[in-house]
Amino acid sequence: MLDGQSSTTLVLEADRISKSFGAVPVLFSVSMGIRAGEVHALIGENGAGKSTLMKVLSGFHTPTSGRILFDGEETVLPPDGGAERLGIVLIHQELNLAEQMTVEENIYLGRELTRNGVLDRETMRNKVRGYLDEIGLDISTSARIADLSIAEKQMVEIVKAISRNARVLIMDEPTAVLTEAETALFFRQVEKLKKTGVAVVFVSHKLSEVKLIADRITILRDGQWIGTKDADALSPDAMAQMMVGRELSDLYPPMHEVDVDAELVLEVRNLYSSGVSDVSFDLRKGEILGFSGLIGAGRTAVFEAVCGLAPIESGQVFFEGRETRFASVAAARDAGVAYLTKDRKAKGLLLDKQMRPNLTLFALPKFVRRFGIDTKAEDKAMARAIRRFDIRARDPKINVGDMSGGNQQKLLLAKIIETDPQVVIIDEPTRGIDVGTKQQVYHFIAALAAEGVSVVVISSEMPEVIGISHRVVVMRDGQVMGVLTGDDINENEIVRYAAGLKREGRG
Amino acid sequence: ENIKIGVSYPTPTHAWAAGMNWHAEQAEKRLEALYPDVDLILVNSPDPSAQASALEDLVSVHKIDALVVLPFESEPLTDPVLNVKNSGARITVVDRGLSQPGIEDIYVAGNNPEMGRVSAVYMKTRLESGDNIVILRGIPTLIDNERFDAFMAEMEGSGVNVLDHKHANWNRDDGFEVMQDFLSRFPDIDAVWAQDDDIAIGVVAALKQAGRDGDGMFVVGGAGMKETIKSIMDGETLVPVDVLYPPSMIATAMDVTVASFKSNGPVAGRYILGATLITPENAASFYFPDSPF
Amino acid sequence: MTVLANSSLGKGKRMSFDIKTAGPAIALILLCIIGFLLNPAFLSEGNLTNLLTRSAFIGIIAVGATFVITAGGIDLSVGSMAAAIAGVMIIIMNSAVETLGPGLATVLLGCGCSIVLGIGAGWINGMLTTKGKIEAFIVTLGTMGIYRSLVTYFADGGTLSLDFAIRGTYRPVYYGSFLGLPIPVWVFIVVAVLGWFLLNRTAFGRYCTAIGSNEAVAKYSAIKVDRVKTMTYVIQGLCVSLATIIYVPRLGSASSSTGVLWELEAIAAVIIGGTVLKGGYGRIGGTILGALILTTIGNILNFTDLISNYLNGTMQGLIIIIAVWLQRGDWGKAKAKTN
Amino acid sequence: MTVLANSSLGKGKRMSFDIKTAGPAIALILLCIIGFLLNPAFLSEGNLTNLLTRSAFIGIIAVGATFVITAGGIDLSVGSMAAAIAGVMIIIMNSAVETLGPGLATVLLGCGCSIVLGIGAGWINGMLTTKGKIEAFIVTLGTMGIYRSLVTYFADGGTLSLDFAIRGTYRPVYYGSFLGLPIPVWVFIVVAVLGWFLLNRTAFGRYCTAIGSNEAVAKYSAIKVDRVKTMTYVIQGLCVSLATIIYVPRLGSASSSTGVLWELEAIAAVIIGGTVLKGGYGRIGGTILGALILTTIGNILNFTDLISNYLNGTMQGLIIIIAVWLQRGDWGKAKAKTN
Ligand SMILES: Nc1ncnc2c1ncn2[C@@H]1O[C@H](COP(=O)(O)OP(=O)(O)OP(=O)(O)O)[C@@H](O)[C@H]1O
Ligand SMILES: Nc1ncnc2c1ncn2[C@@H]1O[C@H](COP(=O)(O)OP(=O)(O)OP(=O)(O)O)[C@@H](O)[C@H]1O
Ligand SMILES: [Mg+2]
Ligand SMILES: [Mg+2]
Repeated sequence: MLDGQSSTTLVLEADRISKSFGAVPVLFSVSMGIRAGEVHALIGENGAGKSTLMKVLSGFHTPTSGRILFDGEETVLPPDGGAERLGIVLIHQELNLAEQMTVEENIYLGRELTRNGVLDRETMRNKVRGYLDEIGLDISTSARIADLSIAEKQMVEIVKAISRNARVLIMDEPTAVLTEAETALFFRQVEKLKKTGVAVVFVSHKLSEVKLIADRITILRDGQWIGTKDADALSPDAMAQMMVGRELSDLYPPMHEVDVDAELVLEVRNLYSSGVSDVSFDLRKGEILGFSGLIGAGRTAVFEAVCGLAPIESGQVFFEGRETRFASVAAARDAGVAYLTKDRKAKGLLLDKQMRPNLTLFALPKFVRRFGIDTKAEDKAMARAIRRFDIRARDPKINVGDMSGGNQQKLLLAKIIETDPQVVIIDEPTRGIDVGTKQQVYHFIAALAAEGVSVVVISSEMPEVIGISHRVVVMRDGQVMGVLTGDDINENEIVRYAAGLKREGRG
Repeated sequence: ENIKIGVSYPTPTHAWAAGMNWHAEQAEKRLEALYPDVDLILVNSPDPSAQASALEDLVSVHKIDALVVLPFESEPLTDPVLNVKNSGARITVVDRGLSQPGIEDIYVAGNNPEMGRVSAVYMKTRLESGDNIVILRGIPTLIDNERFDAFMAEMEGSGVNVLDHKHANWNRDDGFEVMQDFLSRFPDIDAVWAQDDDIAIGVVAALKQAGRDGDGMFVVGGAGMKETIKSIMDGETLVPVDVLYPPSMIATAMDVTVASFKSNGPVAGRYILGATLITPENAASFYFPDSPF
Repeated sequence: MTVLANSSLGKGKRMSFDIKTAGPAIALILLCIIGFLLNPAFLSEGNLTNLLTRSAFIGIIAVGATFVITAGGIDLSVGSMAAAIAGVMIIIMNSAVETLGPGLATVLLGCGCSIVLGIGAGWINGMLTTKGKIEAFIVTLGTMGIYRSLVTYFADGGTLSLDFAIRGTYRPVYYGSFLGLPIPVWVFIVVAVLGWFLLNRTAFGRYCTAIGSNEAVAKYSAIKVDRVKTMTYVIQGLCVSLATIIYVPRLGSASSSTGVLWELEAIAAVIIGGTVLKGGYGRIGGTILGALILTTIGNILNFTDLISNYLNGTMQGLIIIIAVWLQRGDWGKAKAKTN
Repeated sequence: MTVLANSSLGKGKRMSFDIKTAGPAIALILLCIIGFLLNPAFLSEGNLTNLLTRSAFIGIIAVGATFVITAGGIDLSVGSMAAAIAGVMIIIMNSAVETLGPGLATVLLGCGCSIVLGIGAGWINGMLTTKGKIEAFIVTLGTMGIYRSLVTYFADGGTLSLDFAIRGTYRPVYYGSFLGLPIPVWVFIVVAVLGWFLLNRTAFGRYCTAIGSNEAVAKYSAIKVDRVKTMTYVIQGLCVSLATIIYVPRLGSASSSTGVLWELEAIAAVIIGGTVLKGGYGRIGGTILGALILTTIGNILNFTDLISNYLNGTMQGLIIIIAVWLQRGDWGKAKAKTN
């Protein structure tokens, strides 16, 4: 049934798996076979059921019906990560690290090396050091997870998975938060594993990556199996089409030129803050300003300082012509400046709450009528947001933590936009979003700008910055390396600035 | 027609109160066997407000004809007892008087100031001017203040130095630790007023540990714990005497209250029990081996 | 095992929702039935009134504690705070009687002071935890010791008692009734309704929940985290002062034993009612039921001499555990969520 | 305002690490200096020995509490558990003296029973929280009431006293010394070292931290969460039973007032030592210092009559808050992390 593959080469196989949460069906009789030594990509829209299928295949969820075959034999996988002992390892889409513990402790959690019952810390440290070096991650083995950036955390997750000597390594959007350079390093590891006969399953919305690394591709749509194809037989466009089920028009919207005389909404002069030194730039009304750079370049830090989330050491911020320093996020919000975090799990959404309270949390004062919260207005806002951002939750009363990653991201966008900001800073706007929705988000950003809202887009995805920005600021080591306009906005230029090969003269 | 008598007192959390509880239970058995038409209801409460609640429940649920109450504290229970009286019940107050006179029909009590005074009088017979003593007090309460103030008043002008006084909360552990610290702090202590037999046990342990239990050193406790009385009978010199504060007073109060229904003479009035100094000579008559205290 | 847990969870979602709402209510009804069987007088009007009135103290304090706990904090100082406020109120009223006389003015002065003190004490707890960045447990353990020893000091180890002349004026605040319900019950009802509204229908309530659920998300959502957290302690202080205002006329006195262990009772009421101790999920209705359950247990134990008095604590402990166990299906869920 | 908090945080990263390690130690040294200034006898050998011996009870219990709290739990029952175990031990030894005589056998029997009871009681707390899915606060509040009332019941409200004949055999366990240090101090040292080793050098310790840090992560790492959590309560129970074994020979008695408030002291020692109340971060060394700090505060207050007796609680409260405030830089960080 799986394109006629003989099942003897299959390590792990899903056979007509269905899964429902309560009364809500999520997977409908999905089959998928994974061979030793292949990279098998799984793609589909947000909420298609990719993560759910991966969790079923690694024992974290039990299927409602259907069989799982391991080495050709029907198997009930042990729960809660117990399948690791069989050699099936999953990197969850949600980061799965204990924040207060160190890198070393996390990587060996649950399978510590001991000698006579005593932790063999020396060996563990050395091994972890080796893994980190191999993947090119420059962090201490005794760094606390809480002190790492998300990208570093993701790399630690990857190291953790790779170090487990898996036979089947399942990774749910491992590259969503990585830069291209980091992704390349990561892919080198994947190739190595593949050579040793490890079966790698890989979920991603970055179709070019899928094209690059995958041997075979399985496509899911709305919980249904659409097809499994050889990667050679599919172009990224064809993948997108199979995922979405329709023809996709241009990914990026047509560029609306900004009026050169448009007023300056935000001016930042010689800003110093932790991780930021001497940053200046300005933002016009209706402009989309891209911020590019490598991870840790200080882009986030700039805007956390501007929005009152981190202290400003020195420098000036002018908002609508007046010098301002937002003392709190609330002050920034009230003035019309909103910041959307890139860390949606830890800083963006209340995972144990439903969608509605999450949506209105940031803009809550707007919903207060005579001391109380106007729940009718909240309901309306919810309905509007679901329409506008195409948020798909099959059960509207679901906790946000149980929603698919992409739909969480859409909800987060909707939450920030709910305040009707004049300036909106979107940190990694399309992290974990499928192509179809990406297109919607880009069009949405363009529409915001056309309405006169100024948008800052911080993104590590170069095509995205190039595709939608009027101008691009490139940062490195907390400093602005250059500002690109017009035809200069291309990958080559950005990389040269970001890598420190080129720097604009000061003036 | 049954006579219902509520008996309310604090939950025993130390040995003296346990002794009282034992005497109350003995009296209940004895009186209920003697008078089939008398029903005694014993209730104990862990704090003043719970006791106030218990009094409300005795009235609203059990519809008592009389109340024997040992108030947790005087002030807070004055109003609640007054409410019981207003329901028509006779009131017997034990040990701690109410803060408003005239509520109780019968009053049965030990004598706290007298306890302090008797202890001081004994101290003076054993000590000379210039000798040093330390005092371990109880839980900061009115009772403790009364005992302490009377003791200090009696010691006035004797020339005996009171080095310091700390609260040991009528508790053996606190008695032990406070005494340990007194011993580290003061090289010369001639006697200890521990005020209470429980504290005294801790004090004695600390003295023995430090090896400072000789040289005529002595400890005076109080209340009349059976072990203490036994050791006085046996001629122990470290704790040579005890000052009585009898836990059986609750039984006396129950007897008198029942008598007020059964007797043909008037029984209302005040019954104040003495603070007898227990010495090897008279100890035997205060020794109840079956009581928990 | 998780397999089972998960599937039962999925299936039971609707059902467990009902159990969650009904859990404490069922426990309370069971207790009432037991009480009635032990002694029919349990359901007499007099006893029910006593029960409600008694619940008022812990209930009012527990409403405040619901806010603190929902926002991820804890306040161990409430019992001592009540004692200290009661003490100061009495001192102030006693000394005011000379100038203002034993009338309403003095009582109002006392109540005013109580409210100011309660708010102030709550504010101090709040500032020490938020600006001082000291764990709430330690801050309030410290202030618990401080208030407790202050009241002992004020009372000189004994009891502070309210002037008898004022008692006449003040008495009705505890002993009076209105439309057949005692005044404390009315105060309780008003506090509960306001608390419910504040927690469930206002932005402030949302903010408390958000902070308890995830402080970083709250911060990024433009919530003034420190200010809201401080406010929860202020509300707690205000509730304590209200409870004290109706407590003082009951016994007319304060001493070092006033309000001992009220903090544990209040927290227990909150948790029995279904609020999650780690924060992020609060239920005022449940708290009210929790307070009623605790009072009812004590009341029932006064109704029977089947059980040795010494074992009261055992019964109380068992009933509390069982009452919460009755809603454990919900607990499993609530806990899983907080992680 | 958030602004300020953050900057001190960012800059102080390296520095606050040092303060964190040294915080409780500095607080203890300051206390010792104050003690010496008030009265040089404070540093006498006798007093220091007393101090260490006294710290042993709370210290041993607090080592257990460090595990429970690190794994995200709490145990309020330890004080009552100690009292109940002491009571049962005494009853058993007193009745064994008839058959076994007042020798070593009887004492060993008593100690054996203590250990079995401690482990059993801990196991019950653990099972009720994990399998029963009842919040630890409620479970242990319940068992606290139960054990407290049981010991009152056994002692008939009074005091259980150890047979005088056995006391002679058993005495050295408290009063004896070895290499100049009292036996209880040795027990304390052994428990502390074992505890430190278990928490920091074994997989079990890491599991505790992981569970307290994020239960879901722990579960997904194939850690048997329920089993590890139950084990932390068992360790707590074992520590309580060891503390009881050295407590009983001190005064040879147990009553309902034995061990009152030890739970709060133990938790305070743990938190003062730098362990985070919400779990995920535990420090045995800090706990030991915390226990020493608490005991020293009480000791110093006995060494001076500068302060009214009534205000002991105020001083204690202030010192606890200040001691923790000394390491507040760290707290802010630790707290931010847990969210
Ligand atoms: N525990 C759960 N309870 C209820 N519904 C769930 C649960 N987990 C997932 N779902 C639902 O199942 C559907 C599929 O989710 P899943 O996470 O598998 O999507 P996905 O394909 O991984 O999407 P994305 O690309 O956005 O990550 C979604 O509608 C989601 O809300
Ligand atoms: N509060 C802080 N204290 C100390 N260092 C900080 C702080 N905030 C940020 N930094 C450091 O400043 C640098 C810039 O971080 P920032 O998160 O702003 O980078 P970024 O360009 O936004 O990266 P990303 O691609 O991950 O979004 C990093 O090296 C980071 O570790
Ligand atoms: Mg997914
Ligand atoms: Mg009877």
